[in-house]
Amino acid sequence: MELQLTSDQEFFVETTRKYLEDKVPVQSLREKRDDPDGFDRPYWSQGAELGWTSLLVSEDDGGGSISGSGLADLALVAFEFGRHAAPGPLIPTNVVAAALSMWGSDEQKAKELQGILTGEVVAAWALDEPRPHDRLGDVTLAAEPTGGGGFRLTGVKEPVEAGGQSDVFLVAARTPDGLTNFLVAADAPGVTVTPMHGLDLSRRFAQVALDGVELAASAVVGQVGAAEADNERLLQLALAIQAEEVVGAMDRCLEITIEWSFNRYSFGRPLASYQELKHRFADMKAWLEAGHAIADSAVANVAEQTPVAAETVSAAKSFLGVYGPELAHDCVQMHGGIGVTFDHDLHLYLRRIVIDARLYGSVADHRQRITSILENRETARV
Amino acid sequence: MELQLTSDQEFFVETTRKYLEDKVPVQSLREKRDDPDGFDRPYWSQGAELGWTSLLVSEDDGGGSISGSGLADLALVAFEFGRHAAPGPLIPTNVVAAALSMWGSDEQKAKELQGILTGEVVAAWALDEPRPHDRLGDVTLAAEPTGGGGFRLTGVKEPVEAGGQSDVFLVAARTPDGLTNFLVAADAPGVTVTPMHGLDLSRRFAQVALDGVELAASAVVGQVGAAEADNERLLQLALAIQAEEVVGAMDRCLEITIEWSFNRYSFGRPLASYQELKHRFADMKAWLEAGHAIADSAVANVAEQTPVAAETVSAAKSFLGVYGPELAHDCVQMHGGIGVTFDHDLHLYLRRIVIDARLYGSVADHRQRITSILENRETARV
Amino acid sequence: MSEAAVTTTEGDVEDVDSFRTRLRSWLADNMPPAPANARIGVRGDMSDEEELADVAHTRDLQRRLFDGGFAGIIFPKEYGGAGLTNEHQQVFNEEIVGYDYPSRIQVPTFQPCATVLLEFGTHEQKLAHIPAILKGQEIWMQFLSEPSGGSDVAGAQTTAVRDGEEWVLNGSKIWTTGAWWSDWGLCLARTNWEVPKHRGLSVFMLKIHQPGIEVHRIEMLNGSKEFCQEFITDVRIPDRDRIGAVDDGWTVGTRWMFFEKSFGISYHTTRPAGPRANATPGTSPYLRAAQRAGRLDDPVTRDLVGEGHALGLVSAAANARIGKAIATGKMSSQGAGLSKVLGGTISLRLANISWELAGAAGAAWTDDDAAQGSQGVAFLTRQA
Amino acid sequence: MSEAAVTTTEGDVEDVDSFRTRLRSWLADNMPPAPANARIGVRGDMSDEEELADVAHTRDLQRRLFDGGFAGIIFPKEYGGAGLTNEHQQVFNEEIVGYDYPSRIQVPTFQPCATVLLEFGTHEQKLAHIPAILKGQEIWMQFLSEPSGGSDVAGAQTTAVRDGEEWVLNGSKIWTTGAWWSDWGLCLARTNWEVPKHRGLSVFMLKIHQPGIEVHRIEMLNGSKEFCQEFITDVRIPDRDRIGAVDDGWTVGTRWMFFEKSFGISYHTTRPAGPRANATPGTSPYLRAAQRAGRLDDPVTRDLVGEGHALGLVSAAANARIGKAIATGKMSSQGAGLSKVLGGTISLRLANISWELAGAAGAAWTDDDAAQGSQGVAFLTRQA
Repeated sequence: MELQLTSDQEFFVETTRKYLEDKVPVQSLREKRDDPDGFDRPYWSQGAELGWTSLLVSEDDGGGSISGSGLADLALVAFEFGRHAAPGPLIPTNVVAAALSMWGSDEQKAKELQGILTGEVVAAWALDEPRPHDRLGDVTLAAEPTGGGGFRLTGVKEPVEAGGQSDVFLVAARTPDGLTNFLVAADAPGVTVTPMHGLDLSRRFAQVALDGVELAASAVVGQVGAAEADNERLLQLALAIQAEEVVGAMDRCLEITIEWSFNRYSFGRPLASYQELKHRFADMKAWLEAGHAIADSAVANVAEQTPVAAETVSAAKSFLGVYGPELAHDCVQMHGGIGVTFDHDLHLYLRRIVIDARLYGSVADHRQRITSILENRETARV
Repeated sequence: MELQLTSDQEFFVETTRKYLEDKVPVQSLREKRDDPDGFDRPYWSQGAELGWTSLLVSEDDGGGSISGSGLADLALVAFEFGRHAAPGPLIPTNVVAAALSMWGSDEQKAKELQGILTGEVVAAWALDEPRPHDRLGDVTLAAEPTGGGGFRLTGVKEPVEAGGQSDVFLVAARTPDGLTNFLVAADAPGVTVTPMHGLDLSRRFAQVALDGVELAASAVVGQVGAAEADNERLLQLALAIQAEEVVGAMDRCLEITIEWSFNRYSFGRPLASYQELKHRFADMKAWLEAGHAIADSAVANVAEQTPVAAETVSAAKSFLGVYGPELAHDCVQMHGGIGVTFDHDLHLYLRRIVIDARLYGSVADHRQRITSILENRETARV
Repeated sequence: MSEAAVTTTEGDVEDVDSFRTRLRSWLADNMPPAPANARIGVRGDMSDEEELADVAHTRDLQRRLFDGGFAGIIFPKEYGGAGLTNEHQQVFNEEIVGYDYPSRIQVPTFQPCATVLLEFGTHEQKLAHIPAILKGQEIWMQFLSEPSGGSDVAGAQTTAVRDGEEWVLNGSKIWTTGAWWSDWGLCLARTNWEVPKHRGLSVFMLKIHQPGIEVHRIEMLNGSKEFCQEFITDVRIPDRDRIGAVDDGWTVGTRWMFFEKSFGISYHTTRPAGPRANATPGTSPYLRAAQRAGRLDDPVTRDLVGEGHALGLVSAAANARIGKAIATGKMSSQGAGLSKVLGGTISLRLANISWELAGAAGAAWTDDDAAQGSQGVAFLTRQA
Repeated sequence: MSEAAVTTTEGDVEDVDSFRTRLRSWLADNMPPAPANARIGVRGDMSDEEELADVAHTRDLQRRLFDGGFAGIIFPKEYGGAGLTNEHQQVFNEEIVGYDYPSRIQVPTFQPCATVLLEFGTHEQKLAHIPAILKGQEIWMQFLSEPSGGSDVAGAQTTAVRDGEEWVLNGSKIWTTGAWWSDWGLCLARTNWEVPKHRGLSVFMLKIHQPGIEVHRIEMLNGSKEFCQEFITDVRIPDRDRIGAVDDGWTVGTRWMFFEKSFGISYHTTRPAGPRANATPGTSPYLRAAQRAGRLDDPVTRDLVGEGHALGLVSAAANARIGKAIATGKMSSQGAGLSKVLGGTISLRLANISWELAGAAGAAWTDDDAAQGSQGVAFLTRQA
């Protein structure tokens, strides 16, 4: 349930909802389980036309918002993505779009950002690295200066969402002057993209290996050495969008389950007593509303860049990382055996919720991040 | 419920049970809330006559078992102590008795150990230290050699159970040659005993500060530098006894609550539906049986000194540290408001369970200890 | 006019922005700052003298608000309120942050007692009590639970027998917080034994300190004597102190219990607004607890601190959302139950976290570690 | 004779100590060692060919035990069992540790199917099937759940209609593990629609692979096709394959479901004894998972590893205790339910721990991280 949408937002959401129902009904997701890409380009570029990739882009750069807060608008799309377990690189492409709009060069804006806006370019965010560097924010990929402002990049990024389906990557790397973001073309010499296995039926992940990839100075996004702060901003955007997606998937899980349980109940074949159903659904509704509340709060705080934005996204992440899977599992469990069959819809949402709980940091990572935020604040005061 | 007691054990338990019911009925515990000692000496020495302090002492030293396993017999006493939230230094005195019987000098056996066996001497185990050294096994109290085999002890121990009621302390201290145990008289010059506050109504804790306490070589218990291994053995004994006590308290909590709930139910004033009661009691019974099972397993493994003794006591500790308080809290909650009044009996058991969860290491300490045990075993194999 | 104001009642209602400006300056001139170490939920630690002084202070704060025209923001003007909207109360909640305010009078005096009175009282009853409540002169309690009743309040066995224009009350009520320092009770009593239990109840207003009512303070396991039991013997009250129709007390009671559940989302009460509106984020009690225990270097501890802080943010956001959803009609009034379910789950977990963070000193402690000790005691009453 | 043996049946029962000696030497000579990486509960990973080979291997292992006189330790001699006591089975459970054994035949073939047969079958029925089961020739499955039924097995809608000396069965059963490689099914069917549902049921023995029974393999969300649904159309079976009286199937069914719950504590099945009896303690899958994830330096991870190992020890100890309590009459047969409740709670927590330990690779993984990936997949079916 969305509170207080403007009529423009209502229309926007309704358009996206109908489009998703039409193009990617749940049955189609099951059919695409072995599809190497999980989505096709026309689906994505039509989505871009609906506005999916322009909401975090400034008006000057050809983007814009529906309601005044592009992130709030994007949150509505993400919620629907969750409710439909929809395919498509919603988070990574929007993160890259936001980065280019905020810090990109004119050339980057004219080329890659315009492509993202039309949907012709798919972009991925290559931030995370494989173990033992799989902790939130641990970046070791090396960018060695090659003179003339150029760099040579060597290292591995994984998991990269839509890595195998992207034209360009936003890659975080360590230069002698600090963390820096680079735009790397998927077909640049030295780039190897290897598909990974994953829990989601419709989203794909890849390992992106960079072996001495030569980049010109023009590949830098923002200032050299500025990516520590920039990526904090991007992480907050990603987490806010992800939180809304998870809440959307939880919403749909619970909706399916309530309908099914009470149907069974009225047909005299209940799996649980009425009292027990009521209690369990009350718990689940409470988790869902709390999840929606903290996700919306994350969106609002990140949009307004308030002092509590960082801790609020991490609160959302750590809450949804526990109660999202719990709610989805409870829904499955209330269905009895049928809930764990491949032909049932529930697991599509369960997968989405479970995988989202593991991207951009674990529950433990974010809880400890909150503590660091509190500690730094305390120190700053003294 | 105890499985497979011998008839001698049955008689032994029954005697202890009657004695506790007679001498320390629950009402008396409430009355002793402000008593500085929590128990009186005649109560303890009569208990010693019943065998409470002799079960971990060898026959040669004047002790002995009922069934062949003194620890198994003591476990039965501990269970009854839990069921009665009984006062008295059961764990510390038995730990010291075991230490003296295993490693004590003839002089120590003739004096302190004999006193413990008759109940005339109360002994406390001064192992733990105040923060920041309050991690399991963290000992910093210094023992400085003074020549002729003597030592000068300086440092603080807390919490020391029955520290304010004891005649003698078994103190773990660091000598240049490693961790060593000492027997220190409560009235030795330089010893300051300060009562602490605590959750339990009938047990007392104290801080024991040693300020340059001069000890002769005869005060050493066991070998100088051998206390690391010795204290592991003592810790296992303490944890096994404690686990049985917690299970006894859980047993009584649940017994009270089942009786009360079904009474209310039959009188038409239920706090919950019959179905809900059944479910909740099934959960609690399962926790109780599991707790009793792992406590008994801890007792058996520690008694036989099996290779899994260390991990089994820690498993008991970490399981009971979570499910003990959960069960007791659930029992309180099922009583409604009456369960949290001072005049009700339940909180006596709740207190015992909660405080036991915090003595001799936390749940987290013991979980991590298990991991270290597994890791060391793995390393030993390679 | 802002979009929010569209949903307010028609008439010459003050614009919320100008209300905010006026309030902000009034607060700065008239209200004391929030005490440095606000005692939250540990009133059991106070001596009786401190408790009574705090009650007097509460009455004084409430009186200041009344004199400034800021008591009962959404209460009707004719009963002494400000006659404004939920939006104004929201602004009040935001602006009061950092100031002292009469926290203990919010529940149950305003919610549910005054709200029940507003919905079911006669004009005369409201005139007699609402202004007095808003001035801090009357503190109310709920005479609802009974010793034998458990959660089944409809099974009330306290009786009210009619005698002309009076009712004679007999029985016992229990779990009234602070009845010993309060003034009036909202009392559910049985007026008819001949009908099914829900149909034989009536609601009365009852002066607490009067002959025939003996207030007994119950000692809780943590030493608090805040809860009371009242023994009511042949207490006579006039029929004009009955609320709602005779034997129709369950109609009143249902709403009463709904209001009770809604305290976290009600605009009849003042709740300083959560972190979102709070421009300077506060420190965390969990961080402080970890510092006290000297465990900030331990990742397991850091995990707990973060979890505690996160749950606080979630709880605040959820209550704000549910409150708004009910206020705008997006959610039925049943939504209040969700707030309670969630609050229960979260407060349980937070109690465990606090206890974990207290470490061994949460079981036995020296004078220096009294803060940890109080966490241990608090854990004992986790369910209360 | 040891004290334990006092509780065995009278007669010339072999002393447990001599049984142990004899067994130990026989095992060393005849049974293969336990496979290095025992596949526990991940049969979904096998190809069909591997699965069928494993079934054949199971039959072979069972046949070896039979030929050695160690199949069905507590089964009566007249039906091919060893005719010994629970104590002997306990010894068997202890001695089998370290050897391969026919694990997949224990449940549901021995428990509950063979146990139901032992309790309710006629002499002829037992003669026809128990020896075949003990020889590994018959693997049995439960035809219990139905697509519409949920947990209400008494609502069975599969019908058996009498036709002379035969019954004609129609309907559908679901959630039979591995019906595609099994031989016989114990089938609950409705024989009377005129009476309350519990009183119109009967139990039959049903050959699985015969005309009229179509076995459909259900794909689970983790890709496993282990569970089946059977469509039963006009299948005729002789009346001599009915177990228990006509319409008295609920009497059989109640025990059947009790046996099903009791698998963890039954002496009709072989379960290699837990860590207590296991002289060389094994390594922990949680430790290995933490090592794989490179997180053994992280206290939060170490906490999870310890919790996982502890819960394993608790679970083994609890099942041993409950089993013993029931066997000695200290606990009623209802105690089996406790074992199930506890197992549910613990296995849920263990699934979460495994998933936590898998880290990000539990969501998306390279070939190198397949072990973490399989933890992710396992987490999806946590409830299954």
